[in-house]
Amino acid sequence: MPTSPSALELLSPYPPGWGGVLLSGAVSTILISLGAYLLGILVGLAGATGKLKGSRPVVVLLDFYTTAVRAIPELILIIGLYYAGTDGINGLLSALGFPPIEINGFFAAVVVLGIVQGAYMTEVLRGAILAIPIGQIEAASAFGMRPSLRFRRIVLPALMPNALPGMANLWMSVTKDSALIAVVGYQELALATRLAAGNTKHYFLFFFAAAVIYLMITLVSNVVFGSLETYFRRGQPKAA
Amino acid sequence: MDFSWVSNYWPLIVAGVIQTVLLLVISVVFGFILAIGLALAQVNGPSWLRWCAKGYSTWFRGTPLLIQLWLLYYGVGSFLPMIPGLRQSILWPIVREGFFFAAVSFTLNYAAYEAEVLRGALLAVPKGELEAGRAFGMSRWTLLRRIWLPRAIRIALPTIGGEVVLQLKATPLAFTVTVMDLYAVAYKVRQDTLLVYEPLMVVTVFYFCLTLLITRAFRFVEMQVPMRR
Amino acid sequence: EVRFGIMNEAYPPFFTKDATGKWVGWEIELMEAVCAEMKETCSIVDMSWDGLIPGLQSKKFDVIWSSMSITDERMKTIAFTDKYYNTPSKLIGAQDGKTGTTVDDVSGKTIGIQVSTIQTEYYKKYYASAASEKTYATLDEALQDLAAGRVDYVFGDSIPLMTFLQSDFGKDCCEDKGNVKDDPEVLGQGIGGGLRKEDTELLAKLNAAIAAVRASGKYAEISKKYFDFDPYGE
Amino acid sequence: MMSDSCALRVDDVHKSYGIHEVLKGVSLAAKKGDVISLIGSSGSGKSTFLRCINFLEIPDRGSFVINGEEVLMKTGADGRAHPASWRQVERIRTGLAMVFQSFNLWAHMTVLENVIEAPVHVLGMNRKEAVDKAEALLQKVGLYDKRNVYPAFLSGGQQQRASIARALCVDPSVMLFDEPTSALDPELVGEVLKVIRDLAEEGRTMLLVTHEMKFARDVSSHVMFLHQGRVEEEGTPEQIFGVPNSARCREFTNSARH
Amino acid sequence: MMSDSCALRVDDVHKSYGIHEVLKGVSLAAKKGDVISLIGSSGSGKSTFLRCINFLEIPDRGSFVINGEEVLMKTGADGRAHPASWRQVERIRTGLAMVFQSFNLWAHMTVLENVIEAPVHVLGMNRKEAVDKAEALLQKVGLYDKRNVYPAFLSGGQQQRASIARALCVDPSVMLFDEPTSALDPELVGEVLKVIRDLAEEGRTMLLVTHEMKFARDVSSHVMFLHQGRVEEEGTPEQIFGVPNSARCREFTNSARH
Ligand SMILES: Nc1ncnc2c1ncn2[C@@H]1O[C@H](COP(=O)(O)OP(=O)(O)OP(=O)(O)O)[C@@H](O)[C@H]1O
Ligand SMILES: Nc1ncnc2c1ncn2[C@@H]1O[C@H](COP(=O)(O)OP(=O)(O)OP(=O)(O)O)[C@@H](O)[C@H]1O
Ligand SMILES: [Mg+2]
Ligand SMILES: [Mg+2]
Repeated sequence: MPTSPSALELLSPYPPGWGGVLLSGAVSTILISLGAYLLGILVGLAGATGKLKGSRPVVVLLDFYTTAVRAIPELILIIGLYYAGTDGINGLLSALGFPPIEINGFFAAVVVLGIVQGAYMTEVLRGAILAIPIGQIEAASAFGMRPSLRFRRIVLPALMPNALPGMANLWMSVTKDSALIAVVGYQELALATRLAAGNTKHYFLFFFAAAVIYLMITLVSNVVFGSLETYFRRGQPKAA
Repeated sequence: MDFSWVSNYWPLIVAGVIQTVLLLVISVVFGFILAIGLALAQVNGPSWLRWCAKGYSTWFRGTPLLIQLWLLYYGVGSFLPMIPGLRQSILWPIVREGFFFAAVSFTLNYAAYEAEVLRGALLAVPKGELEAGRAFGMSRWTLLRRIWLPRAIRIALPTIGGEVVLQLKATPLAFTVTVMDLYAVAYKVRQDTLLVYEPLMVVTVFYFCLTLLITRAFRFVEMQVPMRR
Repeated sequence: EVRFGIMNEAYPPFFTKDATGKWVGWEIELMEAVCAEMKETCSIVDMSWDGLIPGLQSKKFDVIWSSMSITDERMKTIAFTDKYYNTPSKLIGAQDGKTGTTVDDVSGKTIGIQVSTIQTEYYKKYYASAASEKTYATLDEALQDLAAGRVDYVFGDSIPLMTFLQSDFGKDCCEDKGNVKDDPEVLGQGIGGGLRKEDTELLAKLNAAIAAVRASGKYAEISKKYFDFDPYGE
Repeated sequence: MMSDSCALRVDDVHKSYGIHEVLKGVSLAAKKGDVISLIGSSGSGKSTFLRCINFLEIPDRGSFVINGEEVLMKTGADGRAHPASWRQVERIRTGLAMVFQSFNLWAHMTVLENVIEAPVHVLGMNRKEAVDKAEALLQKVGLYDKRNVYPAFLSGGQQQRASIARALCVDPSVMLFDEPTSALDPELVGEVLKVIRDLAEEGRTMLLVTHEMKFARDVSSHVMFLHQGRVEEEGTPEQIFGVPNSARCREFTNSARH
Repeated sequence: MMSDSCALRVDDVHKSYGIHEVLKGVSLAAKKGDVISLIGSSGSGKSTFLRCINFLEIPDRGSFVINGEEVLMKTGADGRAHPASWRQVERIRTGLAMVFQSFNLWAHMTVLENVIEAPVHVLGMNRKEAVDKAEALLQKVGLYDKRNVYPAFLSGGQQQRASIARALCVDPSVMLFDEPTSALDPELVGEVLKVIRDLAEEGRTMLLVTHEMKFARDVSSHVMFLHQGRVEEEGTPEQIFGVPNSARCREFTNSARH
């Protein structure tokens, strides 16, 4: 047995230290999370609007979407899209005489996590819109605002304070959920940590290091969400 | 598609469903109670309490649940036998098990997320309605119980529903501390047979039913107070 | 070209990725030797365990080369090459000076086992009547629980268990209780490469190459770097 | 189709909430420069009627001509009418302005921002110009020094004045006032009276719900008394407050005098 | 310390928001059965004064005797006064009731639930009894048929009436009314007038903010005119509305008559 390397050596950013691996894993985590989160917001906005304003079939469809997508384990969605989905698309393409395409793991992860995020986001935003005093929206309509303008100028600023806590929660969980995409061979922070720990058997050190990195991400997110909330709560009197 | 394995594994599946539901119910119920305290501390507490609650929420939302579970199970868990008398007490068979640690750590984690949602909702209750309560001489507790919380929870219902479903999806982590929940059973089947989709599909059916139950329940509560839209 | 699917976790000394992102280990070297024998270019595709079977089936790679045990149950789903290693199974436990792996030795004790390994079957056949079982997702978790005193024994493959016993962590808490009595019926099939059932041609080529590597002494040469015994088993 | 002088013509408006029929066929016609007051007891459907005119409530039945333009209606599958084109409704609304009974100021904007919102973002007015105009209006309603305050920090009367300024700033040709003086002191009521008279002289049409009979009498060219979802009586202020025909109306207007 | 007949005595109340001093030393004394009207222009601090009396706003300075009980105050580190014991404040509040300018009905309860809430959950009244009492009150304000409706579906005047019923149901000995008739039609104003008179006869004390001078004159035993945070003039209704001393007060009351 060689003498055990020190913690500092193990965490050095240069091989054989594992610091670089962890950091690049963290970058992947952030990128995938960001992509999925933004996609989730878009899907969520559409979903919430549809649920509140849509016709009966639209509402039923969206209900099914939010129930089903949240119920199905992400793993099955991601495997389904990446493997079965690619097979299907390529089957179709070859039938039409096109060359097969390769779905990028990153892309697949972002799309799947984004769709899942969208289902949760739909409910968060629906609740936030319902919490807006109806009169404020009516006033906007009464002045002849088109729905898009009304949304941008009145509904969005008014829903944000109500939605931000839930949205912050979703961001926190997507940064952890992105660990799932190891299944398509993408090495994000959680996998990088397991690899480093399994390789060196210094479980505690690396899990601790990962916790610190996740915490850093969270602290930065806290600042961002905190200042967003302060900004959007302008004009509200202090709670009791 | 090959479902012949179901005949061999169904007792395990049933046991798994029970474990999953138990974990969910325990963590949601106790987590919610804890969350109320945490949210109030942040909205209304003295500044030291506010910072404690903020720190709690940062730690429990900021680190992966898996790591929290490990710290509890291997960290705190290895100190438990040193508590005098605990080993002999009737609690020991419960406290020793992975299930106990999973339930505790899920509860703590769920509380952090839920507290954040509740904090926002408490702030969203129109100030005038709280003032009305105070003006009638309601004590803090009565105001909270009768006006503030019921109003806040109604505002947050859709988001809370989402958090409960998220909590359902977090239960598989219990397997890392040897709790054979529904997902772990599926994992075992996959390992045994190398069938990928079939066991996951069975899990999905159960998760779907549970999710449907959760969303329906929340929808029902939401419908109790009609809204002008 | 033959693409090998490897699980993207660390399983030293068989396979692991080092900090530069390079795959290393006994199984990797064996794979290279087999490739050389087949005169094929080889590449590695890494996947999480959950992705291995779907990856194989959707042709993201051709062979699972990831210390996968051969069982009859699994053979219903995929095809296996001949075994390329088979190490004995053993019990380890807390340091109490008592050794032995008979039913009497484990009577009334709790044994930690990784989920659906061949040891599970062995346990069922020999120990289930006297001992109780705890199932773990990974061997590492079982080992940590052994150190924490939550289980009395861990039952698993001898190589990772020996690695554990030699580590700082394992040295202090635990000791070897001995290899279990062999039973080829449940333990004997060993580790093989997994293939799609229809790839019979590749299967034949791989089997020939494995045999050739073993015959040529290359197998022993690689093994010497990692082990002080022959991992091929009986 | 409509004579130019007819700014507003509403026919046979019906509106129910569930089984509760609030409006049972209310009609109204107003020329440019008319000030029509709607009076009636609480819950008689005054606000609902006003809200039907700019389609905040969708009437079950009725026809609407606003600013000489007929609102196209179609009948839905459920037998109820809907505007055929929301685009048209939105366009028509830009020529209407409303002062809400509960003010409905936008909570995330200061008073000034509230007032310039519609001119800038709906009418596309230049921002600087809008600010000048808004400040002049706020001056007029005595709220200039509160222009940078958020609505939550205003007194009731101040909120109501902000809401009036907001409505005036879009230069609407038809104005819908829902109890615009309910929270104002007598001096300010006098001010608002003056403002409304000026607007009428400029040829704007006003529809006014009010509970202050003196105010209604002073300001309006025409008064309508709503009772249980119907127009029980209408006419000039002199007639309604002097010699109403209907017993119910007489009772109502008398009680103000008691 | 206080004679029993002194239901309410407030001395030298000061209140600032930031640098904006809203109340600059307002005092008031009321005997049992007094009806005191507060009049004054919008933004003069009437609501703030009312809210200081039940400590919804914490006054910067001032002393309060309510129902013969002195509210203990202590001065905080920032030089501002605070009630020494919130317990005491809560107890005193149970003898007060308030009708808010913006009603503030609890949105998650029906009208009936709103009305019985405080009797049942603060005063510990038997639920059945509270329902009976509430129904009688709702009958009186003409809201009986809306008792199971949520506030969002009520008209402005209906909300105001619900809010009045809610305040009456706790049998308060001192009532604070913030413009309780602003959304009511003249007939209902007459009803409220009657209710207030009855209450006064029962020996309850009432503090009433209003913009309706006729109402103030008819109902009150004493009128206070607030101007820029000070009591500019006070006296009997006859004096204030007949021969006020201060020019400002004359101007104000005159404008109501014009
Ligand atoms: N929470 C607050 N923060 C800052 N300023 C406030 C706040 N509440 C009220 N004010 C200001 O204090 C002044 C008095 O307000 P108040 O509500 O007491 O007026 P009021 O006499 O009731 O007027 P009205 O008749 O319009 O209701 C106003 O200028 C108002 O803008
Ligand atoms: N969204 C709604 N759903 C159901 N009923 C409603 C709704 N809005 C109003 N109503 C009912 O319709 C009737 C008329 O309401 P409306 O607001 O038009 O009265 P109003 O004449 O303006 O009264 P007020 O003078 O009190 O403001 C009332 O009985 C009210 O309860
Ligand atoms: Mg109305
Ligand atoms: Mg006021």
